[in-house]
This record gives sequence, structure tokens and C-alpha cells, in this order.
Amino acid sequence: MAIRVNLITGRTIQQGVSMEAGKEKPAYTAACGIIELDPADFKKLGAFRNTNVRVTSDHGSVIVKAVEATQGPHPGVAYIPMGPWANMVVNPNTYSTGMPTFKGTPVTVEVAKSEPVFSSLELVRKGCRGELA
Amino acid sequence: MTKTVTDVICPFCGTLCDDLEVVVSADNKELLEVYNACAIGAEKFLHSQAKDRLTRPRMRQEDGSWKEISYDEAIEYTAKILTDARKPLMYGWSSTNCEAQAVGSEIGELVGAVMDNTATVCHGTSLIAVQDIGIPSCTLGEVKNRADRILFWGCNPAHAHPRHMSRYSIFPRGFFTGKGHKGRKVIVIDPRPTDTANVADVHLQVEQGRDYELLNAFRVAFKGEQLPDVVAGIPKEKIYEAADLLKSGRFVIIFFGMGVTQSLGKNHNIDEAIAVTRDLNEYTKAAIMPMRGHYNVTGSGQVWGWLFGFPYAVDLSRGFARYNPGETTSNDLLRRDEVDAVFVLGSDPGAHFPFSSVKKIYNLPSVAIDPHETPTTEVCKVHVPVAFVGVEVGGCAYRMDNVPIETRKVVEPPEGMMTDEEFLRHVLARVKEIQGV
Amino acid sequence: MAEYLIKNGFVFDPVLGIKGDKADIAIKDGKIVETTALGSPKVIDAAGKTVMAGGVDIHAHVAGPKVNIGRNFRPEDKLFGYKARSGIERMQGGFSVPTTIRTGYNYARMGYTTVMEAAMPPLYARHTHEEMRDTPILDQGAYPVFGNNWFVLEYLKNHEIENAAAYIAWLLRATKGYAVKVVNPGGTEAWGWGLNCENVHDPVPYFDITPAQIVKGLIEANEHLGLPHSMHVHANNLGNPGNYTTTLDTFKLSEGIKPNSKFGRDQVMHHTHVQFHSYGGDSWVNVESKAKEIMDYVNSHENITIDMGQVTLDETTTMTADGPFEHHLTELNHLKWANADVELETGSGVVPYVYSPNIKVCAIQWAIGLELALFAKDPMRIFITTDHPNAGPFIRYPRVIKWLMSTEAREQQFDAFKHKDKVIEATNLAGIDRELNLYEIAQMTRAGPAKALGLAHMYGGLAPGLEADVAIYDFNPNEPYAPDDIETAFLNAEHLFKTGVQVVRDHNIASNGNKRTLWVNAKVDENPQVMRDVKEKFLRYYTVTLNNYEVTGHYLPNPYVIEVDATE
Amino acid sequence: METVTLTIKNQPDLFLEADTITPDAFAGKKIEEIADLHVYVGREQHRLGDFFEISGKAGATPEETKIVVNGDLSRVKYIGMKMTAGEVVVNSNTDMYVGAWMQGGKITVNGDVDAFAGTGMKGGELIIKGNAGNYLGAAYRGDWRGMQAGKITVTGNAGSDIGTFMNGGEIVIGGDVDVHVATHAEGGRIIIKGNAKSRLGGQMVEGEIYVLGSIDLMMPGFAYREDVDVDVDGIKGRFALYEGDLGERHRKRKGQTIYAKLYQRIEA
Repeated sequence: MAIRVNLITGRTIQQGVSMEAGKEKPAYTAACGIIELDPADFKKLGAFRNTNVRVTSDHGSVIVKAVEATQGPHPGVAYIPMGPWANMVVNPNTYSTGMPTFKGTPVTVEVAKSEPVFSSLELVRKGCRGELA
Repeated sequence: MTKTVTDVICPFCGTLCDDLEVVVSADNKELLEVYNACAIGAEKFLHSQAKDRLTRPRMRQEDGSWKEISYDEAIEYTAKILTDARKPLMYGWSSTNCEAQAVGSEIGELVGAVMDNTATVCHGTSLIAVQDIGIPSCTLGEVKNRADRILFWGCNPAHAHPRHMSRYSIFPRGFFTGKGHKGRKVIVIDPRPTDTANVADVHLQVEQGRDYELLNAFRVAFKGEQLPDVVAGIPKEKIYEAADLLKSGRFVIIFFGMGVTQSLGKNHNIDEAIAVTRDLNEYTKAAIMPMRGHYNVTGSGQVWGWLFGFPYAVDLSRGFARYNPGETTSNDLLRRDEVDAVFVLGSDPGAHFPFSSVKKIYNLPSVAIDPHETPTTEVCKVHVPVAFVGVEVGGCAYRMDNVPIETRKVVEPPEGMMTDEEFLRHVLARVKEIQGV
Repeated sequence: MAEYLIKNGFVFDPVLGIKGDKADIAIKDGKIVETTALGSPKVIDAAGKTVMAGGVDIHAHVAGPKVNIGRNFRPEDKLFGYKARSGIERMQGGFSVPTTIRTGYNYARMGYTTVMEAAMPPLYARHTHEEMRDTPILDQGAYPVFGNNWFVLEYLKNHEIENAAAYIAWLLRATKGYAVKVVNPGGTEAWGWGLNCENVHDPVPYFDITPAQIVKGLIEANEHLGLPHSMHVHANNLGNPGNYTTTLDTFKLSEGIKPNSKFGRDQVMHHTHVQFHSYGGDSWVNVESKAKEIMDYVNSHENITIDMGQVTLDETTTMTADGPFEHHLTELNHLKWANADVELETGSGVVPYVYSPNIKVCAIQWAIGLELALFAKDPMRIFITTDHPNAGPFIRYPRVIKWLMSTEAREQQFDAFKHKDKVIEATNLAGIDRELNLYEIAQMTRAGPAKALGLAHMYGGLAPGLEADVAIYDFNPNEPYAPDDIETAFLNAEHLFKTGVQVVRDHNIASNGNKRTLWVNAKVDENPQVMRDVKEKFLRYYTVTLNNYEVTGHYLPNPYVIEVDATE
Repeated sequence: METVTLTIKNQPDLFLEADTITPDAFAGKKIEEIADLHVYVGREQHRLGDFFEISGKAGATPEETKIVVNGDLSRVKYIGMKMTAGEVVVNSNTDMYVGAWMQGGKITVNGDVDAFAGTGMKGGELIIKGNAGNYLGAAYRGDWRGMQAGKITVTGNAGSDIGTFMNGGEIVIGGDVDVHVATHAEGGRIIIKGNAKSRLGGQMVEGEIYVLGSIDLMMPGFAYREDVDVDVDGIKGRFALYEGDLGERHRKRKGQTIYAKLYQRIEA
């Protein structure tokens, strides 16, 4: 079962705190290796809260944990805190302004229970070495 | 015995709070407590004390493992990749002081680098807009003392600038604003009902990516012209209402963030928001301000402004300064393979650039100067840990309203650790040796 | 330090009273000395050339927040206008708002050695000092703005001169400032509400004080302290038709006040860029020159000095602490507008502007500026400026000198105007045949401004004991020349010495110099009330703490402190 | 008219800055002198001859000089920059700034061009047989003087931000365009024969946009006025006329407010 949503990214206080505490630490993965979905979208996806999901766009794919929106409702809009996980799938097109399109990337979300959410360092390392599925 | 340092500046975000109190050990070696800071700021101070902190440079080996190297070796490697390259990218410059930025600029001049800062993925598009239409703005104290209409557009200070609302915008009581929050009307425009929206009088849940249309609708409404029934998901009645609410203020301030700088339209969103502010000055007093992220991204734009004439994306490769976002901006340069070495200081592109750009850094000669271990240090060939600016060394930083404040040193860095400025001065000297100047 | 002997030049020096006679100038240990004091100097042959003291600019916007807004928001001002790095010269860019590096080099190329930043917002003093630090060669100081400062408004409302003086002394120390600057008194505070004060009796909203009270009170406070420079004012109503009456009203506020200063100045008011304040008529249709009326007043009142603010007919960038004026300007030309109001202190605006010879008003402005200088009876009291970059970039000073020295050059410009006849009709210039000589130019660009700044003991002349700031121009006044030869010569000094260091050699930058930052440390008696007020305002209204406000240490790597004792 | 033919022989490993490939730079020069003209790779200065085989003969003046450039030029910037006269033919895709700030003469590109082609164009003709990138015929950053005069013709599609701050001249796009068309324009004419997305005429003061295809989303600041018959530059048909940007400033003539005009075709 898969759903299409519009992905945006940005800061959260947890992202900020865990970033300053060390991006190599699990707390950073817990804060940013997630996707916030609206309850309505959870229903469509037919998944429980806190399930790992694969998020795929035209630009890439990443495994994150699906959690319920903390600042909702926003049906049809999904939120991944700014960081390496979001940046695996955001639209890099700058329209010749220098700014990638971090907000407003159409993505597919599908349940991927058994697949792991990598830490930030693992994720970029594996990505650079072409070791990601 | 411990002692308390007062009036400490927080080196996290562009709010640049300067009222922190920090308790340190008598010998200045240990930082014990932080008061008045937000959760993020406090964490930044405390993390400097982490026991597992890296204190020496390291170089990536063939087998992928790290090998500790001396600062001299790190200086040599950095000077070499910069002088070997024909067009190195020197990126970051936002989490450091203006003194380091000035030394870095001189290195960039000598090696013909492209100098870019984190505005390139944050408020760079705001800077483009300012170049196209200008920006009526003010210091945060003007907001505190005068503002009775506060509009947050595509920004969420409750999470990104936690003390902004209490120090400057929504809650403080100022000279002409003795009633504080009660005397102000707060509007939030965001595709999500954010925690900031929860403290607002009005929240317009704009359809994501349609800010340009909604801003245009405000300008049409100001002029009393007809609107379509619904714009960007907002019924026209609500737009006319919000427009009147702004016009009826004595002093309107608009704060905006990455919700508009990074969405479709980018610089155009900001351009139109500034036009809205210009329009409001026909009826009352209005100002607009970007919610700058890093605590000194503004400073790097100032330093490059007076040295080169441009606030970011400055291409020095031809011996003079050129600028054109879309060409001289980090992500375009990396995506197009326009640069042949990467130097990063005071930022984490590994975490905050699209992965396609990160992969390019991985494939180039690269060095990261950063107190932390980060996705950037993970993909660079050499990592140089340094002292924390604003904690272990002072220096000038510019607040989001361009007000310069001298950050303070509150504790000693770990034994034998260099500061950004020290490391850069050594690199500069070595570059001059290599080039024979 | 090397000794130099500059031999056989035609010397123009108001301090020594030398009017183009051949003389030798001796340099030793950074000072001008008697030629007999030299040992084995390097000899510079100045035969057939013009020798003057280093130029002194009393009013230019070259460093600080609004200048950098001008740089950063005008990439088009730098397009194709750069100069590449070479040798000791760092890279340079920008035309109307040059980078700090180019600012230092271009002033030096014109033979200038001292340049004052005309408006420093106190809260941004660090920024202003950082830019001056990165401006090579020049000695510089900056004027903090006081005319809309809440402390000043509250003290002067009750005519508390001593308290105002104590606060001025404190702020000069906190910001490392040089003089008391006033911009659109009261009007910029009014602009905090989108309003303005358009004449000297227009009350300031809430503060219940008038611009006249502010200006008079600041003159008195300035003389109470006996500062090196006088109160330096940009009056209300700048740039509007008919504003000359406001200017005269402002002048009159100085009547009967005598200078109290050990620094040798005779004025108690310096009024800047008077060109912008000398308009008659009541609209842009019938605007006309009132330079005659203005100069009749100035010529007959010795306690006033002024500078021109000469329009140079270029595309430039206007920038001023007169916030409401810049808003007015952007309404007229629809170009990009930046505004930067500063809590409790001041404000500013920045707007690009194109002074076109095809536009009648621009041509009239051009004529008015020149008329001011040409009507001047005492060239020691009126100084050449372009209010850089407001009326034009400073790099045009040599062109202004050309216009002042040559009726032929002025006629050439008149002929280039689209509305020549209308311009002649609205101005006096066409009927003026006066041509200034190099001695008068030296008064207007060296000796005069140095004296008005209270720096005659350092700058502006070639008398033994003064700083060895000496410019040598490849210009022979005793041979026939074309008007353009004047501009060429003064745009490219052949040699320039700055406190004894040769910074320009054979028309090229030879050294980044030994730049100093001047500031005034005025000692006053303890004033507990003022210190209480300061603490209270920082606690309640400022967004930085008092302990994070003062500019200290590395922002002034090479400070030069002028001590003033104002204690009883 | 004399012709100089350039054929790229060495590909730059970064990008080649070749703003000297113009009739103005070539005119009156011998082939050896042309080969000595400077080009840049990053901070390195090279000779044009280091990268190109150069043959033929330059005319005495730019007017009499034609330049033909062959080979893969997709990593070459600035061809035809600031040219005032003569002709340039590029038989390849090429990179940024083709014909930027050109004042006269004619450039034909038989391929695609990247961003910033025709930046700040003052005159002449720029013909692109393939697709154009973003900021076609736009103003340089911060400048309120965009395209002043001349004509740009694109056979294929164009990117975003075409005609920003346009004051005059004409841009004709054979295919589709991306977002933001004629932003801040105060004059000139843009014809889009294909489809448009959104943000047409945002903050537009004066000038004309013609769209023959579809428009995803109209700016709220553009109001429908009436249906009109159009016959302009070979474009005939019935068009819906919209005026705007109602939120923007506009001058008045004889008491009438002058708006920017957007025509969308109803039928051919």
C-alpha cells in the first residue's frame, strides 16, 4: 500500500537540540529520521504509528519512521525535519537561484517494516559509496 | 569554587540572545551551567563539554578508516588542495566569527575561490529579492518598542528561534507597547497549524507553494480591487480581513522564513512580501525582516559586502569578484561540476544539501573545519576539529537585524586546540609561501 | 622611517600662505620638518608639478551599515566595474559604493589622506569600525548621530545641556566616535511612525520637542564639551522645493553662539551638503536656485561652515539617516528602497538614483552646488564634497574641481543639458565668471576642512610639525592647460605621502599605509543621573545589554585618541 | 562578410569562459592574433587557440565578421557576450550567457542553451533552435533595466524567469515555459506558442504577454476584461484579454490607468 503526499522539510526544536548534541548520536536519528504524517494519511497508508516507511521521489529514496503529525492537521502534506534523510528525496532543482526546492516535493510513502533507518553518518557514507538500495 | 559569566551571547541562531548566564569552574576549564538560553542554545554550550569530543585533526585512509594527523599536516593538506585547485569552493562561514571570515576571505582572494555561505540554502533567495526591490526593515528593538501588528510568514520561531517571540516580537513590553502581547495582533501564514500559529490571533493555512499568489492577493486587497473567490486555498473574505488588520496597525512587522525562501517562487515570494511591506507604508509604518538561521550567517554577508560587494555566492576565480546565484551558488557549482576542491568551515552541507550535491563533495579533494563530527566530516578527506566560537573563543557576530555583537569566550578550549581564526591564519601563511607572495 | 625631500614643486598651502611659489617640502619621522632637519633624504623632483597637503574629506558615507546595504543590494553597481588583484593591491569593485579596499585606494589616488564617515548609528558602531579597519591608507573617524536619539530628545526637551553633554561624552566613548552629527532632527524619530518633521518648529511626535530645540541644544552641549568639531547638521526638509527657508531657519539657530574649543575652529555649526537645502519654488516645475540667499547668510556669519554636496550627473546610490526622505525618493523614481530604523537612536534609507543631464531638476541641482562655492567669500568655510555617494561618487571630486576652476568646463556642461535654457533661467551659474585658483581649491579641500574638524594641528597644511600628508600632482599651473587636464591630474596623484609613508608612487598604490582611527575621549564630571538613565533604557528598551554595547579592543587596531577635558 | 571558423579540440575539465568569441574581438585580427585572445578555466588564463582549431578570416569590422563555432560546446560560457554587430553561429548545445548584454548583430544556436542567455540584451537578434534555460532575456541581478530591445526566438521550450524586468524588445517561445514570466516587466512583448504554468506577469507594470496554449494558474492580480481579435507578429485569432498586475503601481495616461496585458488564445 502506498500513498502520494507533498513533502516539506524544516526545523524542529528536537532537530535543533539533537543536532547540537551531535549528529552522530541516536537522538539525531530519532529527531530527523522520521516523517510526520496526518492521521488521515496514516489511514490511507493503512499503517500503524511508528512504522518504518520508504519515502521515494523522482530524486531519491530513504527509509524513515512514520510518526503522527505534531503540528497538524495537514492532510496530503508530509513533513521530514531538515537533515540528511529529507535531503535524500528533496528536489535539487534551483531554478537558477542557487536554492534547491527543499519544500514541495511530491513523494510516495510505502510501508517498509523490516528495513532499517540508518544513522546520519551511515546514510551519507552508504549513499556516497553506492551502498543504498 | 565556581563563577558566573553574565551577558553571554548565544552562538546558535540569528536571534543572537546576549543575556545568557554561564557558570564555569574557577579555572575556566569546565562549563557547568547555562541559564536564560533556549533548549538548543543550552545544548550547544553543554555539548562543548562532551567527553567523547574530537580534539585533533584526522585524515581518511584508503580503507575508509580515520588516522589522527597533526594540525601542521592538516594546514599543509588544506593549503595544497586550495592552491592546486583551479576553482575551489570555500563554503560555510556562518557558524564562525567575522574575524575568521575576514582571514578566510583573504585566502579566497589568493586562491581564486568561490566564497559561499549558508544563505545559499537559507535566505539567499531573500538576498536576491532585496537586490531586486530593496527592503524596508528595522532593528528588533523597533519591533519591541513600536510594533502592534506581527506577521510570521513561512517561519516557525517556536521551533527555529525559540526566544524570538518573548525577547522581540509577540510578548515584550516596550516604550510604546506597554501592554505587551495584549496590544498586538499576531498573524501566522503557514501550510501547517504550527506551534507559532497556536499563539496567533489569525492563522491562514495557505496551500503549500502558493505563497506568491497569496501575497499578490494581499496587494490587490490593499488597493480595494476584486479578488477571485479563493486564492491559495484561502477564501477572499479572509484575505480582505487580514489585509485590513495589517493596514489598521500603527507599526507592522513581517517576519519570514524558509517556508517562503525554499518553496516554489523562492526569491519571488520574498520580492512580493517586500512589495506588500512597501505598499503598507502608504497607509502606516511597516517593516520586514528575514529570520536568519545561523547566528553569524548575516556577518559573513556583511564582511563579503565590504570586501567584495556581494553578500554570498562570490566568485573570485578571475582575480576580481563576480556574483550570480544560479551560477556561483554552491549547489549549482557542485551539480554542474564547476569546482575541483571543497573547503567547508562553520556549516554542514553534508546534512543540509540535497544528496546529489553531497556526493559531489565526496568525490573531490575536501576538508571540513568543524568542532562537531557531522555528515560533512564523514564525506570529507580531512576533518579539522576546532574551538567553539562564542564558547571557547569570542569574536564579532551579526544578528538577524544586522546588529553586530561581540561574542564572549566563557571557557578554555581543550588543550592544544586551534580556533577557526588561528587555523586559517596558518593556512593563509602557507598559501602565501606556496604562491611566493 | 625614510626621509623625503620634495623639491621645486609649485606649492599651494593656505597654512603657510604659499600661493604657487616654488618651495621644498621635507618629511621626517612621519612629520613635515624644516629642510635643514633632514639627513640623507630620498629626493622627489617636483619641478613643474603641483604640491599640496593631503586632502581632507569632512563628509562622506564610506563605512557602516547603510553603506554596506548599498553595496550588497546593488550588484549592478559592480557589473564590469572591478579591478583585479595585483601585487600589494587587493581586488576592488563598485562604482558609486566601492568596496572598502577600493575606497582607500581611490581616495589615495586623488591625493586624499583623511576621510570622515558622516553618519554612524551608535548601535552599529562595531560594523562601522570594522569597515574603517578594512579601508587601507586613510586616517578616519566617524560621527555618531544624535538628532533623533531618545536620551537627547528627553534631555533637551527640558534644556538639560549638562546632561546632554554627559551623555554625548559617554556615547562618543562607547562608540569610539569623533563628532556630534544631526540628521533631519526629530524627523527620523517621527519616521518611526511613518511621519516627518518638515520645518524647525514641527513638533516631534510624543517627545514634545522641536527640531529647533534639538539643534540649538546640541550646539550648546557641543560647546559645553568643547569638542574638536562643531555640531554637524543635515537639516530638515532636505531635497524639497522651497526648502531654503528651513535651511536659513536652521542657520539662525547658531546666532550669538561662540565657539568654545581649544582646537582652533571658528564655527559652532557645520551644515552639510547645502546644495540639497538651497531650493526655491514650490514644486519640481518651478524649482529654482536660492544659492545666493544661502551664501549671503553664510558669508556674513563667521560661526558657520558648510560643504557643497555637489551633484556630479552620475548614476549613484543615495543613502542617509534621513529615513523619510529616502521613502519620498523611492516614491518618485520607483527604484528599490532599503530602510533601516535603529531602536532609540536613528534610522536610514538607501535608494539608487540616476542624475541625468536630460532632466531639468538634476541640471539645476548641479548648478546650485557650484554656485555655493563660487559665491563663497571665504573658501576656508566652504568645502568640496559630493555627500558621497548621495550627489555623486567621491571619485568625481577632480571633475568638481575642474568645473570650479573653469568657466569653459561649465559652459561645456551647460551645452550638454537637454533643457539648457530652462536651467539657466532657474539658476545664477551662467552669469558667474569666477574661476577658483589652486590656492582656493587647497582651502576648500585641505586647510578649511582640517580647521573645521579641529584638526589643524595635524592636517590640512605643509607647516613643520604637521603630519607628513603630501600630494604631488602632475599639473603645471603656469603653463596653458585644457579643463580636462585638471580632472586628469587630480584623479591621478603622481605621488602621495601619508604620515611619512609613500602610499602612491608614480601614480600607483605603493603601500597599504598606516591607517589610523580617530576618536574623541571627552572627560566630564561624574553624572549619576545620566548613568542611571543609561542603565534604565538598556534594561527596558534596548535589545542588547549595556555590557555588550561598548566598542572595544580589536575593532580599532590603530586608534588615535583626541583627549578633551570638560570637567569643571 | 568574412568568416572565422572555430572547432573545439580540447574539452575544458571545468568550464571555459570565452567572452572573447565575438565579432568585436575578432574583427581586424589575423588568425594568430585571434588564437592569442584570452579564455579562462577557473583562475587559469589560456589562449583561445589552446582549445580551438581556428581557420578562415576575420573582417575589418565587426559588421563584416561572421564566426562559426563547431564541436561540443556544452561547457563553454559567454559566447557572443556584449557583441555589437556581425554574426555568430553555434553548431552545438552551449552553456550560460550566450548573447548576454549583446547590443547588435545576430547569434544563431543550433542546439540548447543554458541559463542567462540574452541577459540585459540591448539589441540584435538571438535565435535558439533548441531549448533555452532559465532567465532568458532577463535582467542581471539587481538591475531594473532588463531586456531593452532586440529579439529572442526559441524553437523549443524555455525555463523559468524569462523576461524579468523586461523594458522592450520581443521574446518568442515556440514551445512551453516554466514558472515566472515577465516579472517586474515595464514593456516589451513575450509570445508563448506552447503552454505556461503559473506566475505570468507577477508584479508586471506594463508590456504584453501572449499565450497560445494553456495556463495552469492565473495570478490573482490579473483580471479578465474582454475577448479580442489579435493579429500580431504572425499570431492571429480570438484571445481573452486579462489586465494586471492589479496589485502593482501603474502610470496613468489621460486619466486612464495603463495595465500590463495578458492575451490567452481561445481559438485560432
